Amino acid sequence: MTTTSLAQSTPSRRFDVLYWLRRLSRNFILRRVLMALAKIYVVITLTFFIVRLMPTNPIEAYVNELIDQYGFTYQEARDQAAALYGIDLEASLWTQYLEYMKNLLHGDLGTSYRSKGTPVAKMIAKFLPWTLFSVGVSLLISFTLGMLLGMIMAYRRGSVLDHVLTTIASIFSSIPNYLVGMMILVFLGVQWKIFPITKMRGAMSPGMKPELSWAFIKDIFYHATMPILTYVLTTIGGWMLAMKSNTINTLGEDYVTVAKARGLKESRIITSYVGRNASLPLFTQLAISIGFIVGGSALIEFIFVYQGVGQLLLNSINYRDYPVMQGVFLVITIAVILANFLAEFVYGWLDPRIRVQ
Amino acid sequence: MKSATENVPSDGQFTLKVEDLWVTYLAERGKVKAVRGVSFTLRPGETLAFIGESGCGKTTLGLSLIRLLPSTAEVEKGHILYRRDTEVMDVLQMNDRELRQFRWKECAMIFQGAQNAFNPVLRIWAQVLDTARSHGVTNKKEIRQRMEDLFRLVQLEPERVLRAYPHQLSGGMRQRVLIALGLLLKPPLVILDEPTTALDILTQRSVIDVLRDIKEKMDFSLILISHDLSLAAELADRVATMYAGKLVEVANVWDTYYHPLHPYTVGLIHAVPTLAGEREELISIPGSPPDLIDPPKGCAFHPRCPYATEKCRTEEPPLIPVAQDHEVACWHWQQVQEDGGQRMMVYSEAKAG
Amino acid sequence: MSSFWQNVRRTFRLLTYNKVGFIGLLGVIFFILLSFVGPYVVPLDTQTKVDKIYQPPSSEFWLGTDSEGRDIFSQIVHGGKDVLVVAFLAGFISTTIAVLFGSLSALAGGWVDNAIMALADIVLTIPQFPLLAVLAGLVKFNNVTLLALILGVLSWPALTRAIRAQVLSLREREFVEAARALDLGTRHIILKEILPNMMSYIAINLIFAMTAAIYAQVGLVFLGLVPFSGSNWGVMLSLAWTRGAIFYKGSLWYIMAPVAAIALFQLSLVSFTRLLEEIFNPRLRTSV
Amino acid sequence: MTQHTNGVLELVHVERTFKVGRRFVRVLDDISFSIGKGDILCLVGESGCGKTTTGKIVAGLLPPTGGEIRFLGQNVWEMNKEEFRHYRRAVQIIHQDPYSSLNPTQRVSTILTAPLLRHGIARNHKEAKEKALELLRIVDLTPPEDFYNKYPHQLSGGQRQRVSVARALTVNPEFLVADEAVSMLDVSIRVSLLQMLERLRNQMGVAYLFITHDLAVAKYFAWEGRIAVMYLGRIVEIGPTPQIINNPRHPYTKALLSAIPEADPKATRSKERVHLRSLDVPSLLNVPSGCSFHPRCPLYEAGLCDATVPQLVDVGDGVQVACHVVAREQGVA
Repeated sequence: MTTTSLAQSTPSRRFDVLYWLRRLSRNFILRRVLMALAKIYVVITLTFFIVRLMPTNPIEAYVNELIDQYGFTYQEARDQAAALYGIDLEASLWTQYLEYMKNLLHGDLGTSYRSKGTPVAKMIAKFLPWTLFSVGVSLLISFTLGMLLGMIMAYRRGSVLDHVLTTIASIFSSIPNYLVGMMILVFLGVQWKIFPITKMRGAMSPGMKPELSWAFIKDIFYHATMPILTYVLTTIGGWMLAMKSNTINTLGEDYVTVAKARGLKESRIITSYVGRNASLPLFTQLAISIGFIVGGSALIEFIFVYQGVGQLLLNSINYRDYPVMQGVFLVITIAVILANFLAEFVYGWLDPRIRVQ
Repeated sequence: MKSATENVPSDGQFTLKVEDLWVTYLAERGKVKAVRGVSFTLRPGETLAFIGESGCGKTTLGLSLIRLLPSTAEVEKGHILYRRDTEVMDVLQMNDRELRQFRWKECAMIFQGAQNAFNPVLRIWAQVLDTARSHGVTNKKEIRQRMEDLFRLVQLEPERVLRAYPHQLSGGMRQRVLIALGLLLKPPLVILDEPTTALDILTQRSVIDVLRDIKEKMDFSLILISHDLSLAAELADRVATMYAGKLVEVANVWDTYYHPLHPYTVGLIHAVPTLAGEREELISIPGSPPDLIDPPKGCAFHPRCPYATEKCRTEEPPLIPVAQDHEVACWHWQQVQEDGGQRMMVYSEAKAG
Repeated sequence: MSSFWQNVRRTFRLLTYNKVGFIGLLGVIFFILLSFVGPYVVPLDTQTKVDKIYQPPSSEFWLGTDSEGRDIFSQIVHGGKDVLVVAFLAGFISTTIAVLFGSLSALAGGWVDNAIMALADIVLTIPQFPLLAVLAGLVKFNNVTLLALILGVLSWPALTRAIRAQVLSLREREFVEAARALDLGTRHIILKEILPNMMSYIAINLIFAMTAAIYAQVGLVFLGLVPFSGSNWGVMLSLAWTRGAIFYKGSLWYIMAPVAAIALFQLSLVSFTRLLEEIFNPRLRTSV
Repeated sequence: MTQHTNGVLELVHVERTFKVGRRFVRVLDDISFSIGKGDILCLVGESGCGKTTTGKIVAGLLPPTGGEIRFLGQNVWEMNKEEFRHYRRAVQIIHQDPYSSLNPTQRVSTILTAPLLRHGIARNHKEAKEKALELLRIVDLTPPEDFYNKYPHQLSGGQRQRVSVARALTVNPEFLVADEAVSMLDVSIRVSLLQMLERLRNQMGVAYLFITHDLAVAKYFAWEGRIAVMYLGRIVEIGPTPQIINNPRHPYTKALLSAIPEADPKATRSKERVHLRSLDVPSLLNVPSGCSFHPRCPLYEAGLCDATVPQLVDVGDGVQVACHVVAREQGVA
């Protein structure tokens, strides 16, 4: 093995960086982006046809609603619906598909059938932030808190605290989140009247202006309290248990024993040796859970009457508002893919072993 | 206990003195008595090797010396006296602060399976800094200088290694990094637990040579724990043979290999093939090591021993000095001495045939 | 005869080895009995009793009455069957697909492997619950099988990947290599060498697939996306919800009865998984 | 010493490559040897030298990507189904790790009776049991009834290895590939297992391909057979065991032998060492040109060793060496 002097190694390292960049762009990032685009395309196409395969089309849905709720006769309802929609559902699926794809390529998600003329993009822009906000805050809380508690449980394993926390964690993580939401609403809201549920409805108080003020921030957190509480309660158990078992495994690793033998301070071992390594695998799970929670947000948002994409999706399904449904699918899919990218990036950043490969 | 003290040179110098150490593990079936009353003295500057097969308690013994036993283990009784200059401390009585300072600065333990001894997410340099800072050494330049010297000593390129992540180094390199790191704070006592297991022959050789080299150049006492008899033959001044949680023989390296007096040591030495010359007959020790939850009464080796008599089944032989630098725990060591362990070999063949 | 009792005692000891798991098993048995035998014992109360609306629990109405004065307990008894059947069918379908696809993917390799993995990847990318919500529209009135099929067909990918990884690693194990050298045949290797080593894993995942199916189906029914009617825990939830659980204090038992039934069943299933590890692991099996 | 004129099992210029990412790695290159009935051939070398891959190719678990493996003169991978079955049963393998070589979900009884029943060696379960008990007795697991109904986890490492051997013996093999079969066992158990394997050879005429990294074990077990030393996928020296151990010719063999510590303080401390020019083992992804040992070799000659790959040549005493310098000095180049 020859030793290269510093003067020699600098240019060769610079060359290395270029080389790696090229390889990376050629192999890694580009391939991932292409794969992601392909996935998005397949999802768009699949959902396009699936939503149109659903029984009852938008007009029928509206007709049924008019008859059910307003007592219209079928003919009246039919006329009203035709006037409102003014869309050509008779065109072949294929033509519709090509049209949709063409518009999509221009960044146009189409307009809603039901709220006539409203661009889908605008509707999503109105609803999506609330879902991202409530889910994001919840995940942040449950992830950090869960990791912390998980580590404490691992360090105090066998203690009363560990048993109590493990039991609570297992219980809350096995009950469906909407049931937990209902219990919160029924007990804290209706039975014990701790939460004024009628006031807490919606994503913000009526008349509140979105701005960067203390009042606004307080208000949106106030309205998101119950969804966030539900999300946190039902997801934190998973993080706790995962972190506990990872920590126990990490504590058994040679490098932790060696770190102790090296006389390192306990605080340093807990953070940089145990904590960092034990939390690594959780970051991949984080991406999966983002997808799961955003996808399942419909139930929680329905229960708490919270205006997020879940609500938008439910409404659009009921109205058979195809463009909106597809828009929501597209957005959630992209969110999931982005979350995956982010998780991979964070993982690679935290774990040098991945970085090199 | 007495016997251990008698072997200390007349000036009473020792680096480490272990007295009647008992360690147990809690298992599902009961208490595993892993170390059962071990006493020994480590003299300044010497290399003492502990040999024995898996489950004999040698690793537990090593871990208990720096109190790194897993939470299921417990030191039931005993003393681990460590001496620096004129001060003598019992490791088992140290508080957390003292213990942390004792580890690595006074006693560096280099583990088996160095493959995994380093935090995978930190560069070697960061881990070196961690170690130094924990013991109050904060001058980066000084640390770097010392580390570079040590790396050269163990034949590593300092620049490259310090910048590397553990996974970028080969197994042999990592083992040498750990050895160098062990010497960073100039500890008077180093414990090596299976330092060459899982390394290839040529790499193993380089590690052994490095160990011998640094041992010559620096002044420290060394405890070597290994199942590999040839490693002890290479490096040890004295060898302690362990069986079923006890020391059965402690002798200088020549006596251990050429004139063993405990039947178990005889069996062990003659079970290992050598390279030079013609093919020799080897023996295997019939039976298997005892269950340490309920070890046999008397001498733990008696169920596998051809010399065993009624006394061996009932009374436990103490470790007694029988010659200069030679202690053995066997009621019949004189017979072994007379027949040169022949009965052990004949017995093994009879059982195998 | 004595060896029979010995076996019984051994089995019992094995089952009670893990306390939580044993309680889970008892819970699962309880709900199965409740939902499949219960309906023959407890008749469904369909009679509106205006004077007995929202009664608290009593000896007559064990769990109180609903918004029309009907016995809630009888509804719980009759409302479990569909939930359990859908859960089991869906779990069974998705696990079967996962085991087949996962093993096939691992053992066949090449383009088969690539195709299955690509498919799994795409199904995983589509947001699950929204897709179910749309597909649920296809389910005709009270069609349990179709709902189970849809749930099962959409939830195999994660497990498929896991099974594939397991088979890939087991296939390289030395005892499988030895079986190949002994020419024991592909069938023997799959059924006798590889599969038994994955049984606890598969069984545990079957249970988890069941809990996922319960989550989804009750959610869908609750949102009114699946046209189910009559006695079903999900329908009960939905009715209780829309008829005043969020306004009226007295409706507590009406809403909480199905909530508790579903939650307890889920808990029982999850606890039961702890026992499966022991049942399938010979190391634990022989130590008790 | 056994003379092997015509090997029953032959490897002829065997090559094996694996695909790693997008590159092909040649793990074995030009491996040729033959093993006759009752022979012992010991493959030694450090990790990554290709000895395990060779073992798998001999056992028919992995096809070579070049060259041929012949059984009774016939190319194994061109055999018809019936012939292949015969070959497959004739060559059995014993693995290194006693903990993963037995299926943890099967009892010893199943492990042993499954092959007996499948191949019709036993006609029914009763016969299979009798045969299995006899096999347990052959591998010194006595009384066999104590072991018959056990699960692997209830056995010690040494006992498991014996069950592995018994399993291999169910099909009356002529060859056993023992891949580091004793290296995970404690020393006191190791010898008895080796002695048992030796007895099988004496009593049943079983031949061995014995793979190990431990030259002392190789010397002990293969004293009457041959040793082949492998380095980076090639055989660098092959010959009768006493010759290889006591009179090594190839610089790599010399280096290995001089590096091994021994359980004999005087001998091991006074041993003369061969000093290599480099400690780094080259990667298989980047095998050095010419003789792959040249960057480390003390005999290295520029322009010769890095230019052409040395072939195995006879240097007398039944030894073949692949080294330019040694060949020239012996006057056989």
